[in-house]
Amino acid sequence: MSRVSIAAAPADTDALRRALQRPGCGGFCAFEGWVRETNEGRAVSGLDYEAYTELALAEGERIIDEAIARYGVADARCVHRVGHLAVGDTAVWIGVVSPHRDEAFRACRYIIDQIKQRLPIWKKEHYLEGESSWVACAHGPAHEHHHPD
Amino acid sequence: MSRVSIAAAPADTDALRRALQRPGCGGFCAFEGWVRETNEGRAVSGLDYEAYTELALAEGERIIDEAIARYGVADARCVHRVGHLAVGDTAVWIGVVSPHRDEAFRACRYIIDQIKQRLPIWKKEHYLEGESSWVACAHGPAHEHHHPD
Amino acid sequence: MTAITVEYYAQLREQAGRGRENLSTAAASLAELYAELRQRHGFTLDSAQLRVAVNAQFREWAQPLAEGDVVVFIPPVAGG
Amino acid sequence: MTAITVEYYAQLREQAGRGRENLSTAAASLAELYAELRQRHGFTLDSAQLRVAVNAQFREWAQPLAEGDVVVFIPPVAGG
Repeated sequence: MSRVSIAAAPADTDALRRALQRPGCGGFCAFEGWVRETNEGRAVSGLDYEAYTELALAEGERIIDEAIARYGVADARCVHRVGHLAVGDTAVWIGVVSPHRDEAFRACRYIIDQIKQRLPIWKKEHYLEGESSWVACAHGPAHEHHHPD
Repeated sequence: MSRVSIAAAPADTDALRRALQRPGCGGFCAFEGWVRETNEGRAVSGLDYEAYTELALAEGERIIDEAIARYGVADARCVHRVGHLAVGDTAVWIGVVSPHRDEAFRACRYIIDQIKQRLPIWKKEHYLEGESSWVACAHGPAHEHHHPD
Repeated sequence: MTAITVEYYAQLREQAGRGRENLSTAAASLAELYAELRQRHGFTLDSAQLRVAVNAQFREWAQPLAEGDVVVFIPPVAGG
Repeated sequence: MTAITVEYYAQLREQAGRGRENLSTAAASLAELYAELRQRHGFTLDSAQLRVAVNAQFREWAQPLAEGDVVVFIPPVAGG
């Protein structure tokens, strides 16, 4: 239960990447989600992430188990930030290692897609005009037809 | 003509990643190819990469142009090592940024696939038994039906 | 009456004005519990927009409450 | 006769015993040039396994040679 973490400070992603290295693995795929300066046309000054940590960790571990079972990758790690983030900050980091590259790409994509749909993490965006609002990106099986972004 | 480099020493990939950051981009996808300890059942002790640098750089720039045109990503960078590499060393690093994640994944995958097929770079593997041999992974249009790995 | 704990996140936390409360309820199911708390706190989200977890496991709305349960109503998520 | 430069990489470099040579050739095309050099150096690769570049651009085998061309025969690649 330590492949997923919910972090209040920037993660040492290079250490995470090194922890994934193993001699039989030739392919490493990483994805990072960065805070964008606009969302749906509104200028964003920053945002706050809030997590239900215990369930987010358990659900994240399940997602990684699923990715390993589906794609046969060797291992994966994920870190999601909580607290206040500025434009350009890394909100989520995912790394996947595999003997071959095809599986690494597919598993990494699967993990970020599932994280966005299933992890109990919420985002409150702060806008340059001064307002702020909770953003709903997705919500599990009942709302699966969201546009992936 | 500086998005691609052919490097005789390990690259500062964190600097490359930072160079790709821009406020409008929320998705970053990276791929790394690491030297594996076995290839087709033979134990590998290390390998040497050799490049026709001038053409490799030009072809790499063309591949990045194609990826940007096809997938609408914002930018990409690629570094390929030459010289002697040991098991676990990073042979190639690719980073792609995009406003949204779908395009970042697709463009990153396109770039590594095309690099493997088109860049004039050769690999001589050294085996634990003491032999060594030039490895042919792919060769352009006439050999396009290779198995992606 | 069943003694339980409810934790609130995101807009539910803001609307409830707290992150957590201990309470005794006569609600027969998680659905009834949410209806009761929605009335008390004025939650704007309908239960159809939420998921619900008990003791850190996603559960069905029809599930009855047990003494000591920690219940979390989960607004639409937005990780990544 | 056309004065050109040929660069060798990978197994062609090893089989030629050099990375580069200047030479004058009567070859009318890149294909003829490779046939001439294959005979001289005993290259094991058939031209069907190679690509060819002139002055750092991929070219067709039928292309004629021009004075000062830098020609590179490209064995099957294996980057990544």
